[in-house]
Amino acid sequence: MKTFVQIGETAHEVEVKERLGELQVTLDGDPCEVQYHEADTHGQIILMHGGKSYAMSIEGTPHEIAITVAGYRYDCELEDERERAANLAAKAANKGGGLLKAVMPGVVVELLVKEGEEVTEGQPLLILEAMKMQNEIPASGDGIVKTIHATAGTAVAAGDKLIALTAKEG
Amino acid sequence: MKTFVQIGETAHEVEVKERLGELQVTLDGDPCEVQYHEADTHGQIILMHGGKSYAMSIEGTPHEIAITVAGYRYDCELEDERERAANLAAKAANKGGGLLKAVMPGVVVELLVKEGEEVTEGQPLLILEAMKMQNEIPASGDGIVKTIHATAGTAVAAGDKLIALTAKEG
Amino acid sequence: MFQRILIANRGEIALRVIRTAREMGIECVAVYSDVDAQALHTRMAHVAVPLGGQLPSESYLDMDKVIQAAKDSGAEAIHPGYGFLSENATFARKVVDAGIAWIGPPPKAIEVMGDKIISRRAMREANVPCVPGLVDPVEDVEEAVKEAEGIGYPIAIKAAAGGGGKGIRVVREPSEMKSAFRAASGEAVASFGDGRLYLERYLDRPRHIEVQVMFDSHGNGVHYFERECSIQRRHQKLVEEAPSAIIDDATRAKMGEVAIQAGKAVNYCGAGTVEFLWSGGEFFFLEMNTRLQVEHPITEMITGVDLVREQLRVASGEELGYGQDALSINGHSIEVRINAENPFNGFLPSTGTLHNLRAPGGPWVRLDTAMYRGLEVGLQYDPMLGKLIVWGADRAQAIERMIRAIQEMNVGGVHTGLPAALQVLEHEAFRKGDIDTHFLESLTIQSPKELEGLAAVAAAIYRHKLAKRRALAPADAARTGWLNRSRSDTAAYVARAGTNQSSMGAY
Amino acid sequence: MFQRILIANRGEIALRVIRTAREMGIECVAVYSDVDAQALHTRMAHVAVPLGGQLPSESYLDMDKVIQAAKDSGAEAIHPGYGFLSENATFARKVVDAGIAWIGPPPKAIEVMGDKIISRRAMREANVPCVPGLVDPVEDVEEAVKEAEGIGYPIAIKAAAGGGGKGIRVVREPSEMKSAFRAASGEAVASFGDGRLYLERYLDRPRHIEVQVMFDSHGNGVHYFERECSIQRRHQKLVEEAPSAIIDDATRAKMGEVAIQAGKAVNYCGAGTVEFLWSGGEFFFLEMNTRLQVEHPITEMITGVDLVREQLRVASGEELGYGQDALSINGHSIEVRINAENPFNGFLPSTGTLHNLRAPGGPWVRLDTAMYRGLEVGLQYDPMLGKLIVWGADRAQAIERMIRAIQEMNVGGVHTGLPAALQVLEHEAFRKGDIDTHFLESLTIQSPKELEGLAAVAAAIYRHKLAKRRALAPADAARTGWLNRSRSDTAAYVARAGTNQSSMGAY
Repeated sequence: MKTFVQIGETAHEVEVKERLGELQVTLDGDPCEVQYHEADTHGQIILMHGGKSYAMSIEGTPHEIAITVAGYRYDCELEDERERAANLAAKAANKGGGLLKAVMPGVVVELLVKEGEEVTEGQPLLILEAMKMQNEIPASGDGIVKTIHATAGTAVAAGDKLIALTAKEG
Repeated sequence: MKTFVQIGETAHEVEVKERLGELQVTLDGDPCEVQYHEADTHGQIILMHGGKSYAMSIEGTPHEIAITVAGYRYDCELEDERERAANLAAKAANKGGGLLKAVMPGVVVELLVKEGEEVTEGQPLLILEAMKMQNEIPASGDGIVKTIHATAGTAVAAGDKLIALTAKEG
Repeated sequence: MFQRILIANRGEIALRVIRTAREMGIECVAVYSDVDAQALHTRMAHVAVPLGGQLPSESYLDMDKVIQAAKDSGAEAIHPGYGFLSENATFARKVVDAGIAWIGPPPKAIEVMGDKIISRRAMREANVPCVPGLVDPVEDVEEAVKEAEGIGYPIAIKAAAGGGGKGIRVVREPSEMKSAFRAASGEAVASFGDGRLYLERYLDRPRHIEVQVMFDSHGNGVHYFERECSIQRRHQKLVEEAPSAIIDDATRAKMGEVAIQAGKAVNYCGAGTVEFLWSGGEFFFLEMNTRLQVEHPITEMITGVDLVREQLRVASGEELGYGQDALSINGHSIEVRINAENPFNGFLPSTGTLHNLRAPGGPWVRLDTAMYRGLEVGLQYDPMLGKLIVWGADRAQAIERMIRAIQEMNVGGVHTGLPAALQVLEHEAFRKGDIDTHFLESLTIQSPKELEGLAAVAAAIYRHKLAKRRALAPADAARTGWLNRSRSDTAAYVARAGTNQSSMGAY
Repeated sequence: MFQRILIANRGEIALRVIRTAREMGIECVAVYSDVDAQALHTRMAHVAVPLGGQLPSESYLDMDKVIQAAKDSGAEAIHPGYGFLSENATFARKVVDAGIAWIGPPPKAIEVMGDKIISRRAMREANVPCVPGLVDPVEDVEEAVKEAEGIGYPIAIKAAAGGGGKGIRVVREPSEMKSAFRAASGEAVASFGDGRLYLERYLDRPRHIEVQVMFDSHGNGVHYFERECSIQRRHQKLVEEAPSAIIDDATRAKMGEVAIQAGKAVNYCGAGTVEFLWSGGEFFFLEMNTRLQVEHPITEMITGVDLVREQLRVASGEELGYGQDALSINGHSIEVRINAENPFNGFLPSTGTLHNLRAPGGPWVRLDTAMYRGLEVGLQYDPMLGKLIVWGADRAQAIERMIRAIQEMNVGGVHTGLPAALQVLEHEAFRKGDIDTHFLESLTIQSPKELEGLAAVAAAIYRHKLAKRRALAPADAARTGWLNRSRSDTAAYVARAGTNQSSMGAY
């Protein structure tokens, strides 16, 4: 089965087959000889590759897995082929649109855009204060501000809607 | 419910009642005001008593519980009234008798007694080597050596019978 | 010495104080909010008093509750830790008025040092070098040019109504003043509706260097040399070290003397830190922190002095008992703060439940933390979960040791800033000691590419194993969160794993 | 310097070597038995090579397998740790013959120091003080009286065929010799079938004091002062400290010189320990351990020297680069060994699966261990699970810190010797430094009575809660091990909890 693993900007294609307990893995089309041992039942694993062993900590869900190795962390988003197709279709249909939600409880300090305003990817939409820090929340893609659900100075709970964008025409 | 808690040489009588989530405890007949909080699900508890708080680690079974507090360890044997009566009866019926079993794999280095020999409590019966250490295994009470199941120089597994004693007449 | 003290704090600093107090035979009273009923500081104290409440304002910041807890539990003194009420002069006064000893400086010293304007004025009077500049705004360009002569170039033009470094213009020679002044003035009006500007020396590539001091109540004071804390973002320190790689013995002695001067000027008593900005060989007073600092352990590691022990000793009226000559620097120490934050996503706070904790160990590795398996990291409190500290015979060895220690560590359940610290420690400029307070913000934090492929492989195999296990598990378990991929379906997992990041930029 | 080394060991010492090697940028090859496939040393190494087998003889003691692993993995050198093959001259020779560097002393030095008779002879020749006595047995009482004059009283009469301290008679003056000699002779015949006796000076209240030395391959050698290891039972050390409370500067310098003399006499290279027996102001050579010792960390803590780094440096041919003058003692350090053993039951080995591990932390606490949650502690290997090390500004502070650290620690699943160490540290005689090698054996280890009642209460409440949970749980779970009380029913619990003790004295 092919799995698409997105780490930061880079997409990797990994195929994992298991034959009689032996793993057969390809990474981006090339065979990748690895041994995978679970060191405990809490997500500590040992990956052997190229004559070296790598102690990794793994946590997450089938779709979002974090790997910590040698002190660094890799946040992976995973899709299989079917999921990838579905997600791509959804994305295409909704380019630049979508709903920004609060990821944690906090206070909306300032709204940086107005309804109807055109925004570009990465542009700060609002400032959310959480844990004594002010965080600028950026647009996830080019689009137009459709609805602003939040009000400056008010507290929001995790999951609350903040701003809805629609895709730009053309 | 009354619980008899044996720690080393000392027997304590503890009564634990729970009324509407409140614990009512007596220790050796006297009321003992305590609060008991589980700090995690792995046996870390906080016991509040006499205006002080005690962090304890608890592990074990209903009948054998080990408490670690302030670096010290208390091995507790617990019985309720029914169990105590049954155990006392069994003990009385079998005074000084019983079967000595190997508590861990090892090698019987030397037998220190012969069949038919009278032994007193604490007298070394045999030497068992385990983990590179020679351990003298003592008689648990006065009695007579009935059967020797072990042979010097042979390995034994945990739980193997070593020596059976019978109670002394009279 | 005290028989029993109360620690008006939580987390690793409460543990830090409890540890030394236990070693000195002093009983500790912990206070705790409802959220912290199971926290380590309540477990390690001799007495734990509930303050109730969820929010800091209902518990650790409630002065009367804290003082009442001290009275009820018979504590003779209160140690405030850092943060919360530690630099609150009103609280310090209330404590003293309640007949309880205050393990901190006199309230008046807290007050003076707590005010930017008043403290700089006091320091100038005490001949402590401050950043050259004007207290009052300048009228016009002409006045600016004239005043700039006295201050010395480069000059920073700042908006009087501004803050946070916004709208600063740097002028490197008089000829640039005119246009810069006009631009800054216009910007200030536009941004703040207030065009007033004032002038200050602009410090090129400033470094944050601070000196640890300690005074007893008998007029004696010493310093324990400096710490360099230039690795910071938004004034949040991430990596600290002692001594500083750039300070020579002469400067060190001079900074130490100045720091003691600063303390004496406000009749200081107890532990304090005098912060300086260092630039091009000069150093200037920034502020004084009138409490124990987060980064005090690196000073302990290079001097062998237990600073909490000294705090307790002088607070109980003991003399320091030694002079500056008794102190020297042995080796090098580095601290890395373990914050619940995502360094790959703008250091956004990260929440979750800690699982799979793996602590580093071995030679010269110290971990000060109140983390435990099962701890829920929320947003109520400071995101700092702990501190990793190492000592090395020299700076290079300390750096290598810290890298090794971070590589051994795992904090499952939340993101931490550790990968950012690792990137700093491995950076060539940092290794050369060539840093300033902008260094961390100039970095793009990312995990090295070399291991990315293997991480992808591991993730795919992990998913494969998960799927296999699910296939063997009862049907209802398999259905949850697996068959239909949608954000809400994975919410439960996300919460468990503590990675919020992907739903942050959600469509 | 080496690029890659193999560590022919397991457990905490393998980790110890890996940690320093990582800090030096050296890659590590771990070897492991089948039992250790998940062990920490295999996880922390860069390369892990399976040796196969369950028993030490099939794995860590199999010289050819280990050397083959080094060849296969391209390791340039082998570090043997302690135990296993570390003092095996044949192995050292095989390693060298295979063209691999040996991180240890020359095989010849191992050989000489590995033999009691040969080593003492070599030491006498090198003017190293040995316990006065005869090598050959004495013929009769008359000869004994004559020889005793030369040796000096008190005299210990020992059976030539005996060992382990059994059947020793102490003679304090000549008049006692006759009867003691006869009794000892008769006892020797009875016990060993061999009446031959030999004489040695009897050392009153001996203390075990050892000196850490290091030599490079260019003829330079230094010592890192002494460690006191008198707290031991059956020659198993439990608590070690550096420096010794009884050694003054002059004796320290003298012992150090003698230790270097001892090493030079056998052309030593690398790290070694010269063990002395100290009694009434005199010290005598006991033996030399030709490897890194378990207790080396306390020397590291007081000198700031990473001894593994020095081992690797001199093994790769580097010069030490400093002399004795560069070394000094800073503060005091104590180590406590964490053994899986039951101190309340004759220190009988304890087995089980580790759960609920709680590591101590904070200032100047070091934990060297390969323990992890889920580790099965069996009987295949040494019962030492790790070492707790503290540093303090002086001995009193180090003692208090160690007590505090032990109180913070929990090793769930097995008994450990920690309560015995605690009892030692809290003992008035130990605090005064008034100890000898019999001290530990003279103690009856027991937990303090004050907390016993509370422990009983906690146990009863825990049982109560267990019962309540069981009552709510499905019927089959409740039935297991609860309804019928018998030893076999609780076996599953016992195995899980790792407490074997009660079935030990079973009827």
